Amino acid sequence: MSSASSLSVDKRDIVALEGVTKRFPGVVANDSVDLAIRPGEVHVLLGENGAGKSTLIGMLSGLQQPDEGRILVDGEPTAITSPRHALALGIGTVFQHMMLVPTLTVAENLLLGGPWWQRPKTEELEARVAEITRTLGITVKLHARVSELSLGEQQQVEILRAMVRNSRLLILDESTSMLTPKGIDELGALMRRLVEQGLAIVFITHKLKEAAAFGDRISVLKLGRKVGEIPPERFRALGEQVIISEIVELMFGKQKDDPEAAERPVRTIHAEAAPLLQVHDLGVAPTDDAPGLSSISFDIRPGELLGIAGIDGNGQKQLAEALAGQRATAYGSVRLQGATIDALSVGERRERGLRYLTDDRLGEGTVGTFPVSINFFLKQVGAAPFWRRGVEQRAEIDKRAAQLVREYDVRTPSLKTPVARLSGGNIQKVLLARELAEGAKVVIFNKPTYGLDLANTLASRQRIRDTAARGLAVLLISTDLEELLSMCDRIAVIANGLLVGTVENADDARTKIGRLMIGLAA
Amino acid sequence: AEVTSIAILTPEEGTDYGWNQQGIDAAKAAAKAAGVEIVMAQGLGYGDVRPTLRELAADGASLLIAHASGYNTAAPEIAKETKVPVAIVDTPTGLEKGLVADYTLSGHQGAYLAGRLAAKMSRSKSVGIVVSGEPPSWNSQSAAFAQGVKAENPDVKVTYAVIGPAAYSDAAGGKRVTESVIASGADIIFGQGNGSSFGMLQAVETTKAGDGGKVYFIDVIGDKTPIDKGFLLSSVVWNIEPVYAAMIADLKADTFGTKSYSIGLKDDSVKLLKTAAIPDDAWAEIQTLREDIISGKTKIEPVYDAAAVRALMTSVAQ
Amino acid sequence: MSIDTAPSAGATALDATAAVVTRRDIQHRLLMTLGPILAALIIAGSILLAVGVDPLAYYSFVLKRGLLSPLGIQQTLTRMAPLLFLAAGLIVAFRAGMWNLGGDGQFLLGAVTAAASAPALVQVMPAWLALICSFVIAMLVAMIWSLVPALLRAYQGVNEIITTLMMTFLGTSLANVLVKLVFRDPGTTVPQTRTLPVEDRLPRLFDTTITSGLLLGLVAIITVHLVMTRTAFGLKLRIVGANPRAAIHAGLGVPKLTVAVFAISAGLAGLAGAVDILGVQGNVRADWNPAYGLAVIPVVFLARMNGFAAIGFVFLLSVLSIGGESAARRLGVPNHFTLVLVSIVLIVLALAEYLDHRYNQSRRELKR
Amino acid sequence: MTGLFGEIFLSALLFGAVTAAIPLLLAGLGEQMSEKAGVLNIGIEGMMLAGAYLGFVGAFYSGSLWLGFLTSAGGGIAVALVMALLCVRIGLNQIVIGIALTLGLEGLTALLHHFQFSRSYPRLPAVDVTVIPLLSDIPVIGPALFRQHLSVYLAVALVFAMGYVYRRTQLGLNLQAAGDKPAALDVAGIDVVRTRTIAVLTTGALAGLGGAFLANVGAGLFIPFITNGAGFLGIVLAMLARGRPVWVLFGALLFGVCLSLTTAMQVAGINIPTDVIQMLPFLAVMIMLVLFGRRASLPAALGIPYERGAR
Ligand SMILES: Nc1ncnc2c1ncn2[C@@H]1O[C@H](COP(=O)(O)OP(=O)(O)OP(=O)(O)O)[C@@H](O)[C@H]1O
Ligand SMILES: Nc1ncnc2c1ncn2[C@@H]1O[C@H](COP(=O)(O)OP(=O)(O)OP(=O)(O)O)[C@@H](O)[C@H]1O
Ligand SMILES: [Mg+2]
Ligand SMILES: [Mg+2]
Repeated sequence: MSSASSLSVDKRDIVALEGVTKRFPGVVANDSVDLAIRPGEVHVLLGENGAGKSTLIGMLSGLQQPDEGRILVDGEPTAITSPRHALALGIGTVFQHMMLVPTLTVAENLLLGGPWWQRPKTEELEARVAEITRTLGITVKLHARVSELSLGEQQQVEILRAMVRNSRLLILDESTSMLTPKGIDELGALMRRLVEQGLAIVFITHKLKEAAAFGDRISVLKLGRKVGEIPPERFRALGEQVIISEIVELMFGKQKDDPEAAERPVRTIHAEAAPLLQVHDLGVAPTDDAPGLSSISFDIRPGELLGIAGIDGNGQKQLAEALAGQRATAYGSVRLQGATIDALSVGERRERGLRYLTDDRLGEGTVGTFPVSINFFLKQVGAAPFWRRGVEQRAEIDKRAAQLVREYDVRTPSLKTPVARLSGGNIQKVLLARELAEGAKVVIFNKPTYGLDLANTLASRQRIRDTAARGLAVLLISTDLEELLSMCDRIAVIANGLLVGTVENADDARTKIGRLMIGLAA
Repeated sequence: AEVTSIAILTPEEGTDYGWNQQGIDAAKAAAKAAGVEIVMAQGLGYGDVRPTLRELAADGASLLIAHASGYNTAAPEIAKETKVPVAIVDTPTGLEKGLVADYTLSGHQGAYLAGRLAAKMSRSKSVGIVVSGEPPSWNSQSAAFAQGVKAENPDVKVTYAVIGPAAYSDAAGGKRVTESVIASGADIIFGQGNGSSFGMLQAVETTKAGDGGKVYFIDVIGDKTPIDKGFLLSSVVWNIEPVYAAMIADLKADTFGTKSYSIGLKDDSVKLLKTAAIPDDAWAEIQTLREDIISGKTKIEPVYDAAAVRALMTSVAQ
Repeated sequence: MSIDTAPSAGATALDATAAVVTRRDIQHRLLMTLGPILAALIIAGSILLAVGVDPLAYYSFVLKRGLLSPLGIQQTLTRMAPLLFLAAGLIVAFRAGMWNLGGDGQFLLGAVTAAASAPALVQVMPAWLALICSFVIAMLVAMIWSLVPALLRAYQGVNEIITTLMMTFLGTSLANVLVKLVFRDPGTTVPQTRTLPVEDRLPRLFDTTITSGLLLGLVAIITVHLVMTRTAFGLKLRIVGANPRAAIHAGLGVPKLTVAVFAISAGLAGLAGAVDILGVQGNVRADWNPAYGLAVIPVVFLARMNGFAAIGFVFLLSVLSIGGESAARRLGVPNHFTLVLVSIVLIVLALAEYLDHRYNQSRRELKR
Repeated sequence: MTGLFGEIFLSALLFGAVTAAIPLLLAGLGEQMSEKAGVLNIGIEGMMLAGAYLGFVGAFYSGSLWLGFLTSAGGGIAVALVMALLCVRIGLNQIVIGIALTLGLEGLTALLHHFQFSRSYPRLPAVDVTVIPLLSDIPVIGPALFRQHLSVYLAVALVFAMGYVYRRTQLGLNLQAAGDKPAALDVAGIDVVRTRTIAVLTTGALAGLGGAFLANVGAGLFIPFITNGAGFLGIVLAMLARGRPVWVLFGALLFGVCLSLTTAMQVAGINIPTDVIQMLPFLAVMIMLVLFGRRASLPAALGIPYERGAR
């Protein structure tokens, strides 16, 4: 199944990797990887968290240098020494983490990189952008400050940037993780048009359906090694279900056909039980860079899973932060087990059992330079048995941390490794472990599986279901409709800071939600 | 007691044509005359000199001259601790037999004469005093200068300006403030201020008086003749050598610490510098005034307090 | 700015197998400290040669006078007392990510209040009690002085580098005004505060001239180190320092912690002023400003905000400043050369520490 | 107006305010450039001292102020080069190196002065002024503002030039990106280290020029420690100015005017201790901060060394 390009240089390859190895302290991120990237192909790269996908991209875009092996560009062995060099070679990358300057406008971000003495050529850019957006069918606000854009919009800007740069090879590292189903479909169509124009695309995702729907060729990484490849000929010959089950086998060994299509267990929620969380007429004032919330009301009963669907940037984060106490509210009230918690601080709400799993794991979820072990206990600093009379008990901390690392399968070189060095998915596991710790009554999950590989996504979803099954109230915010449909009892749709409707998760839920999201009545 | 070596401690290097240099030069001369060794510790700053004092004492100095008012708390303490005699400034009440002597140097008599001279020579009938700080010894000279001016001619205006606190090295400030004072009409500047006095000198050299003529500078403590470009009118020069010589003699005679030493016009330890810019008749009148002071006919009381000096200036300015 | 709190090489090993490693670690530490100093001395030595001074003679005086003679070492240890307090205060602030650059103003105000209160208090109470009261007053005044930048930072988000720098300019002037106009000793012509008699100052250690302030300084900095590295409170401050948003997310009371950090940091700076006055100086003169803060800041960074390492660097700084003055005097070099020497030592140490850190990091992680 | 506050005196005060403001302006503009690009340059005082000393040496031996400015810029750049190498290229702590450089240059320039000038204290001749026709005839303001050395006009022109660079050129974008999100600049194909190095070297040049102005125009001579904390004031000005060069100009003038006010009050015979008056500009700024202080808009990556691909 492995490609032949490792032996002979194929002239059709824009870029080829031969035996590329990259080591970091404590890990081999890429272990003699061979890869061929051709024009006219969407090459999907799959692999669990920490498999080494982003590292591979880093080497292609000049951020990292391989320790062993070589990279061929147009058949010539080339050391890609810097991002500038990569751009000159026609390699444009949309990175996993946002790479725009938040204080500059979209136009200024697109202009970055020109000769330093020049005036920015704004008119030229506008013309060019108009041309590209027309053929691609997207719109961008050129003169908006990047910090005012939603993450989805920012991702579009980054794709546009790669296009403005005349890239021959476009790399998209988990670019769909922030998009709605509609956005994902649009991106897929866009990729198709681009490869038809002769581009090569490398597309990284954790969603196997996307891989099957958009890809031409699939490579799978595992623990830094390439464990398999499905070339286009085979790809075209197979149906979606077959491809998915083949990938699953490559990644995880033998399993059932579509692991994501898990059946939602029917659960009984006692309608008469008093709600655990009651939100009444909650409002938040808008700020420079975020929309506000108006008149949000909902209840969640013990054991109930309420989902919030909506396009990213419509107030989901504001809602989560207002509930957690991180954001000031303008009016309205929040009750936990019947008692109002409006006047309580973040810490006090947590003590009463309100947990919030943030979607910004590096920005606020963790302290990047601190060891993994300490990051498990960031919200419990001072609590027994990890601290006694204010004094740190390192043995207790390490013991419990080691237990959590095993239980949640956190891949880390050691407990002492600074948490920022872990892959995104593994950081996410640290957060999950932290929020599901004892004492929780109501848990708010904000995009809990964002960036997780399939196995971890499934495991996390199961954990969330178990959480609800233990009698907790769960609020699940996600842009992934499948996720919501597979887990929630009810799903509310948020748009422009307003809850536009709530639907029971029955057979017709998908259409109802779709209508709500595009502004129609359910 | 036997005197084998003396040591002098100064806050800055002894190359400032002023306080530090006069101290160093005088100590050298006095030591040479008495045939004793001299140790110079210069540029010690205004911080803690106890380490240096202790070390010099341990190295066998027979006398430690702490040549800065900032050293007069530390030095007597080290004297008691090490039993090595010290000389301090500006502390007449601190005498202790065999251990601590004081020399309070005030050039107020000379500054008074300088004031008389300035009033005589000012064409614009306006003179300025520029200082970089307000330590007691400068205050007494500022005050006496103003009194001299007023005694000579009550109509002459005296303008007083302080560059700013701790601005000893602010040469640009010295120049800027001096230029302003000149612009307010002064054509003679009485300047005091270590490093910043070079800025004052520069201002005098590069700024014309209101009538388009030269502005003159009157310096204090040292003699800047070697670096003068023809703008130095005079200087209240201090000669500290007799003081140090007397200290050495008192040490030998075991009478050290029984009296305060001072400088004055009488033995020329304070004198007005004669330059070519001073006309002979004016100089002759100044010499007569000098005699009057020595004889006690004219009395000038030193004013050490900054607020009092400023109050005095306010009254003379009107 | 981020403070790298990654575990450093100095972790204590307890089991027997690790003892060997520890000895090698100590050797390595020694090498990594002495090596750079040697390099710095060679660079500084060439400057000396250029101005016609024998570097070897210079350095032997520095060593002899700053370290090896009984008198010299006593002076060096005495000089350390205020520096240790300042370093302790900076460790708290820097670990919590607050750039308190106003140490000098806080130091001076602490010094002035201690100098004003102690001589008055000894009149009415036992000396030891008067000293304690003066320490407390100095600490409180410095804390209050830090409230403006603290509150601005905590509740308005105003950057504390600006405000603390401004407050230090203001504090220096205010200290002068206090000395000249409020607490002035009427008995002297020199503007200074009343002098605390030598016998009422902090006792000296044994039969030496070393002030017991040294012990207080050591206690302060070690306490700070342990609090910052071993307690929940210290960890909270470090979280605020390393990622303020994470601190908010974790439910820490960031504004209150911010004010606490400033208060502790400034309080320690005030105590530094007090320990210098009550232990050594006895009074404050107008325009007195030893500007210790400026020299201590780089030292704290070099020590990576580790209290024990800071003690070592403060010791080195004291040796250089005490020995450097003596050597300069003996060889006729202006005392300014000491500044040049300190500067070169700081730069070379920073360079070496960086290389060592990188080397250590890769080596340790590869071992796992 | 006659008497104490005659026209000549008032215009001398204003002239003095401008002269005192220019070094602060240059230092502030320089610091602003570094900070924009994400480098906190605490060594600016040292760069000013190097510029003051070398600027004086250049002007004194060549007899040309302009040559002095040239050598001063060279001196500032030389010190900045050390900073760029240590703090930008290999990422050493900016505060340690900045303070070390300041201490070292205080010592070094004092040492050089001692061996070279401490007997002769050479001084430069009066600087010649460029008179701007018409404007210079306005009473009081004319002689103060429009009879200045050419370098004063150039320094003010620089304010607007810098504003242009920041807002209208690619370099301006690059600098802001280097300070706000260096990784984004890097992947856009611009070398972050090089951008920051350019910023730091420019800071060195400007600080050097500021030092030279202080020594050659402000004082007409060099003495040890002549900068007296001007570099630290420059840091404060740059931070208060929030990235806008014009605000640095306003801030510098505020300080200059306050200094002249001190003199004015004394000449008027108002008996206030100078220490109290000296506190005024700082008090004014602190009160402004208390009243209007809002979230500081300092660059997000200020003080953090950039390392490509680091996690
Ligand atoms: N700069 C770095 N320093 C140290 N370790 C690193 C660095 N970059 C990556 N790693 C490690 O290399 C491994 C591969 O990481 P990489 O980010 O490539 O994974 P990934 O496949 O992109 O995972 P994810 O799906 O979670 O994004 C991980 O173990 C990660 O911790
Ligand atoms: N194995 C561990 N388990 C739990 N926490 C740890 C562990 N290692 C480090 N930490 C945490 O990280 C912090 C930094 O560790 P580090 O060893 O650098 O401490 P330090 O401040 O340098 O103190 P010391 O040098 O005395 O050990 C510790 O204070 C602790 O909170
Ligand atoms: Mg990745
Ligand atoms: Mg450690």
